[in-house]
Amino acid sequence: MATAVDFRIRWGMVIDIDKCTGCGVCLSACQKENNIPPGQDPADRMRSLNWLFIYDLSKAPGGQPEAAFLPRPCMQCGKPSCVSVCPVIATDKNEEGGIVSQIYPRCFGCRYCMASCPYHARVFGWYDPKWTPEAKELITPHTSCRPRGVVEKCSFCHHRFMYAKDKARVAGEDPGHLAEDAYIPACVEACPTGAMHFGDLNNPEHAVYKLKHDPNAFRLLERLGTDPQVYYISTREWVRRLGDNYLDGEALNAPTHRYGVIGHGGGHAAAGAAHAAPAHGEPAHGEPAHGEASEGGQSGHGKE
Amino acid sequence: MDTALFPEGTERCSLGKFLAWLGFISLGLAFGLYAGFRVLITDALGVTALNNYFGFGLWITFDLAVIALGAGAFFTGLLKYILDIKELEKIVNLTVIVGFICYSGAMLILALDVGQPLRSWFGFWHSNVHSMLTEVMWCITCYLIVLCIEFLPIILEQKQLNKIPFIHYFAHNLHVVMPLIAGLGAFLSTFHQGSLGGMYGVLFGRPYVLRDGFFIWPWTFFLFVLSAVASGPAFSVVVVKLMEILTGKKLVDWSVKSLMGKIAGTMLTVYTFFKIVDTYAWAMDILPRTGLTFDELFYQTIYGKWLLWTEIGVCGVIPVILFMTPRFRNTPFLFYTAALLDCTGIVINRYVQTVQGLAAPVLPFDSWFTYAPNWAEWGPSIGVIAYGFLILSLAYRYLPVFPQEKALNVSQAAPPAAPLAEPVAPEPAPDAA
Amino acid sequence: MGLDRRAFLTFLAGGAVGLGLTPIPYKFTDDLAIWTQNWSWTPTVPTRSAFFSQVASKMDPGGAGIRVVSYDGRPCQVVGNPDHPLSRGGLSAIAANEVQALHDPNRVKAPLVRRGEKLEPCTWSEAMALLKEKAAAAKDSLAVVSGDDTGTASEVLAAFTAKAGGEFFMAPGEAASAAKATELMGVSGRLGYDIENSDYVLILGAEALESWGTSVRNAKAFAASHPTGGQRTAKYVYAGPVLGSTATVCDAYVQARPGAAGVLAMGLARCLVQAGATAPTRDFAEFARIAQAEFTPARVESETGVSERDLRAIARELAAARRPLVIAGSEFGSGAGAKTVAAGLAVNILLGNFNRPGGTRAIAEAPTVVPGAPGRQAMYGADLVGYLSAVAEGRKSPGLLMVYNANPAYALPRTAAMAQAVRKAGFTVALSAFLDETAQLADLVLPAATTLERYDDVYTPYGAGQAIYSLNAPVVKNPAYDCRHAGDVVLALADSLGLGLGFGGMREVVEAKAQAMGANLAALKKGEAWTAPALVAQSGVSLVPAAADHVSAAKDGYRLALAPQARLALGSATVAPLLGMNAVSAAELAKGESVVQVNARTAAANGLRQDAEVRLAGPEGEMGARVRISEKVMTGVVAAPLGLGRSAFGQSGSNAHTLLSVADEPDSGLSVWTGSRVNVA
Amino acid sequence: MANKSSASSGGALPFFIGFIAMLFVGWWVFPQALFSAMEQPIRFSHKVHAGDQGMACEDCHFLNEDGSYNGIPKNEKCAECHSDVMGEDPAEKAYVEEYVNKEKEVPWVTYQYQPDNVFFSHAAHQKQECTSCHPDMAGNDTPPTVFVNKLTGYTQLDHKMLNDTGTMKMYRCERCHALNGQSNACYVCHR
Repeated sequence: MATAVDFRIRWGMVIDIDKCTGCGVCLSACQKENNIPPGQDPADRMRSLNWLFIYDLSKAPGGQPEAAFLPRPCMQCGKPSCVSVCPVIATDKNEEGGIVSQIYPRCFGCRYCMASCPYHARVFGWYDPKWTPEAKELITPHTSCRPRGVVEKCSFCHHRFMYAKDKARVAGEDPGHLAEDAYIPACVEACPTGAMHFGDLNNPEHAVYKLKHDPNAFRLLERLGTDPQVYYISTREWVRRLGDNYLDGEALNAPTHRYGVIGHGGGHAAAGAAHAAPAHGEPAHGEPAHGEASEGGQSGHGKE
Repeated sequence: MDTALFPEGTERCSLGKFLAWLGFISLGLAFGLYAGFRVLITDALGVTALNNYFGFGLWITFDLAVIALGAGAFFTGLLKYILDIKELEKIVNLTVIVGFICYSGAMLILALDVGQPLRSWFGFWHSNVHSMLTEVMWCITCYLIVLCIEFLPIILEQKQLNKIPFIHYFAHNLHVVMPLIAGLGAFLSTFHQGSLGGMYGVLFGRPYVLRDGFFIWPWTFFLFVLSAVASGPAFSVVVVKLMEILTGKKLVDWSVKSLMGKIAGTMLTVYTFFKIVDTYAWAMDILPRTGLTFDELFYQTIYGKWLLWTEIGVCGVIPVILFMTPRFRNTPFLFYTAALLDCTGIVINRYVQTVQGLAAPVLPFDSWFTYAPNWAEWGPSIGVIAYGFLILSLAYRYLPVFPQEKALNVSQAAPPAAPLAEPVAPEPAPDAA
Repeated sequence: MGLDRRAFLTFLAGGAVGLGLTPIPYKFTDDLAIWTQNWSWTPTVPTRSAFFSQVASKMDPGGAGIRVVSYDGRPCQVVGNPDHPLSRGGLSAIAANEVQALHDPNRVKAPLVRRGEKLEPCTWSEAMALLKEKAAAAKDSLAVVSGDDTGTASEVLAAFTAKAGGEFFMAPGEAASAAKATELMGVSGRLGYDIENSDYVLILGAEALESWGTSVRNAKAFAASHPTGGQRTAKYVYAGPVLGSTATVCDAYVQARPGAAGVLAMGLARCLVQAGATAPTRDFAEFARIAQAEFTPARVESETGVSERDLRAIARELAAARRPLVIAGSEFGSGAGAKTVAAGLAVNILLGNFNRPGGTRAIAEAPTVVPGAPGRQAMYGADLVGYLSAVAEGRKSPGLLMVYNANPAYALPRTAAMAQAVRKAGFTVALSAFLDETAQLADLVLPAATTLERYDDVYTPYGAGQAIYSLNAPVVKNPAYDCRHAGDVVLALADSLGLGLGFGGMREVVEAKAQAMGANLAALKKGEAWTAPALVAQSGVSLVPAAADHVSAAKDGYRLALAPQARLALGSATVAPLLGMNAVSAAELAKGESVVQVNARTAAANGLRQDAEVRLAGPEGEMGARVRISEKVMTGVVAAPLGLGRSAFGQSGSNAHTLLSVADEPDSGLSVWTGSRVNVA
Repeated sequence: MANKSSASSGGALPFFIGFIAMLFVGWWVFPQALFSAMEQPIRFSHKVHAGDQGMACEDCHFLNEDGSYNGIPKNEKCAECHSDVMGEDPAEKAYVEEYVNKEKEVPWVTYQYQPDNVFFSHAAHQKQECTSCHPDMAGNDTPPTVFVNKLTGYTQLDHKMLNDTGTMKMYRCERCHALNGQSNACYVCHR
């Protein structure tokens, strides 16, 4: 089925979870950039049209409380589970750069791709978008507006990739070799805490190339074999451990501590490790699933 | 009043009574149409209980279930025309009609389920050959056409129509080529039943439904085919029984039913065996590979283990025993119980594959969410069931569906040699059609 | 031959065959297919020719510099401005909304005058005439409120008030607290924090990376000191009741009760003094004595929940750091009184970082340009909450109450009383761009221009580390609606009353300001920020006020400490989130109800269950909410989001301000509402 | 059937009539109904500008620094010369009075309308001849009528059913890309 294509350029993101305050500016920037109409109930992630979602992680109870925010764009998987299932080739991964495309006029809304994506990166137009006269005044040129009934997802603001290539062409440069900051998605650009980094994962001159080799770098659900182009970094083991499902006793690469509880040396990472492993047993702590989706919202909990 | 239209030598209830019955049915149809209008025109899919987590819900479950249950059509056809099991001609008409209802009904539901129905033909025009869904779309559509062709002679043999020479010969010729058609149908069905299973088996992002690593991938392909042929015949028998209760007539003799039961039982035996193997392999190989444990894939009562045990045990092993033990099989109560359990099991299977598969969190920091369909989804489902009753009622009243009906319902004076009727005492009084 | 049935059928047959030879079936099918792919009712996007204009966000409390992108002449996007010292390319959730403000459905589209229960549209001339009449009648029985901490518009309003002999109030906030604190301690200039150059930042209460001060710039400083995948160059430590936005990313987190920042700072001061720290101030000895006697670790632990061990550890790390910096404030940006900031400043002085790199600074005030305008400390002199309470209770009765860029009826404690005051005042005028809770109660609503529609300026928002001045020119050719800048309205009013302030409009005012400051006007108009490193030398600083009279709003009989959570994504005291709150989380809003968080222990102790619907009751008011159990919250504390339940904006959730109770801070005369307590049942 | 119709003389005629009638409807009425003809708001003469005034195409139709294409110039550009009426051409007068003086942009009708989901990069096609996609305007004095498809909004220069003038359909883009060894990936042209 899905076969990984080798691209010379692989646009990728490295998100430093330890620097995300969950302020939500990335969401606002994304919404304007991609003409996402204001949703129904913004807290209802089950129906929201946001392309980016910020998960709210807490370490399993016990010990020094710890938390983290995990922004989740589309993973632009190297081996996407969504592409092979689309019956009409409305989504594909065939452009240099490795961004998984989503073509709205082609999509007929079967939602098979949503069922296939373990990251819940894809959202669906459940309602007719509310384009009031006021809202229309604020439509930006970058992304075509979608009707109801089609699947949407983060595109790494790939139109900015097009813009960057055009700019290079006009300047007489090679659009195939863009400078590191020539192409940056809206969310990365807006992030005030510098938690998000973007560039070509194949290009040693780009920061993300080094960052993805950081000992604390990991990807979500790697063992499913989706080969995401989004990396995360956290110095805290309990966070890294939440990046994938682990059986009892399965180990992680050793963490390097940056964090420390006041004066007591060690650091809450150490405490974290103690509490995070073993990461198994019952499903998520103190987070009963909810009758209505709307209650789901940002939730999630370290397992213990 | 419309007596002239009745099949040769049969009695039907009064037109008034029949119209009353149709009126009752149309209530269901109206509900379905209203919900359909809300979904297609005014409110979009937001009116349903579906959401970004549960992109598939009652409707997909319903489609998969009826398509599996409708498998009686192709499988019976296969056995009758290809393997030439004469007995089955006494029920094959019904299986065709049931199949037609199931598939056309599924199509209607799908038209609501997709976000942009007017673009659904892209599936044929811009097919993605890698997608299991593409195969499903092609096969189901083609097979529906086949079913229409199989349905056609039954209609053409209607007493009055059949008087027209052209139609008479045409119908006859259709019968001649029917084995070919049946073969084609069998081929198409096998494939899309399999592809439907494949749709889930290939989802490597969803450990709950993922089925890889076996010599062919995904092996849900075979499980779905088997479960379909195991439940299809059983369902046909259930439908016959239901019609017999409603009409107060004997429509198919016991030996045929019993034979169908035997066929279903055999298939169910094979299926249940593989399903158990499958579950074991899933829990012991696939889950550990994805870092999950068996326990983590179940949640509280709504997605609890009891579903699995019911599916495999109560609705798998038990009907197998009931079907395969002649003494039980020839006890009508146990026989029908087995048939019902068989069908229920398949419905549960399609439900958990669809809904629980999506409910199970894959991201470690995500949590379980639950889904309950709302009126907007029940409406069309009920509407399609009503539509099924409508077709069956009309077919029963005006078409020669049951070749045995005349023989089975002669005055009890001269009991036939072989025990045609079920070895049970009085049938309930006629009530509806 | 007549058209018999067969003939007709053959006619149709012919037509059918002919149809097959026409383009109709093929072309029509093709076009239908295209039609279904480009629904005509889906809006189309503008062309890509982008035009950038640079302004400083007036809605963002931190005055972040932004670039407004216009397409086809329509401003419809905001991006960061890498050259602006207060944003460095970053955005805040509010700054990102500046363009949305232009076309927000809640904007006041024309002047509104109250006729009976309803507000009805009228013309500007009618409105101005009415305003003049009321102002003339009110004479000195005039009260003016401004919520603009950074703009010269406040200077204009203050000058007018002074000339008319009325009372002027700045809306409460960290800037007000700081102004009062510096006044008490005899510090001249406004307080700034050189976060960029600090190597150890201790944050007490204040959500420094989310909603406190120059939040975007603070975040950028944090980002610079915490290179991803590299070694951090500064340690950030947060002490507060909730593991919130700031605490989550800080290098260390210490649980401390709500509103305890001041006492905690004094506890640290005591440790530092014991460790030999001194300060070159006349009353150091007295300060040391009070600290020694009153802020014992025992008291600190009982009032803040911070153990002596942690307290001493922090003090050690502070003393050991090369350029330590302490930031103390309210967890939600208001109500801390003067003592919290003062105590924080005292610790900084003990650390010897005052007016040093990486430390706290005294930044020169901008020269006043409007004749008769009071100085900054005078502007911040009076306490709004106290005054409005008096109005509500009938002890005071202004003939005319003017409110600009503030929303007392929503964003202040004793909310019900504040709303009551707005109603009771002889005649209330709201100078507001949006029909907010206060405007809805006003007798006259004058549509104010939004950032992109007016001349305005931003001078050194509270928290900035240096003097920074930005000047905004209108970005849009014509305002979206018939609105005017409040400053222009007041200037016109002053003229009409013969109290001329000597300026024809805000444009002249801000240009005069720029000149007075010696800034390059041309550069300013391009949107470049003017900065000055100069610091104000101090003499006669006194520490004692920082030690004396720490009060809390806590009232007896209420079990849980309330920790309101301020996130810019949910708006500020003056701005409602305009993009449909797309960044609200399920930890704040669920099923249309506010979510309050408690940890498992608190929940058990108070019999609260996950998702249970509860009522929070404070001395001043109640609100309903859903319970969320989270270990992010300190034991004995309930965290509630601010910014929800803006009835005027039709938002769901409840307004947590209603839960806040008030205490008086003796020597500052400010009202304090941090540390409020509630019961949850 | 065949032998029947030939048997009755009346058979062939109605068939023929129906046949002809439908051909007429299909080839004459249908195109009229499907398209609405639109004229440019101002009679802009490329002949005058490019020919008589010797202006180069690039003077007005150029690529911006940011890589975007400026397309049809705005008043800002035109007013460089036409700040007020220069000649005695009524069209120019109308333009200056209606648009320049009123600071209103001219609502030109595009001959090459493309739907929003298409991202066409002129920068990437610099080496191509403009006329391989656009009608050759250089010589024309009166801008041609635009025919807008009422159903799709697509534009073209004539009533033709197979449109090779205005809005370009995807197969044409793809064909050219294929012939020139360019990628046909979705995100090369869609957004």
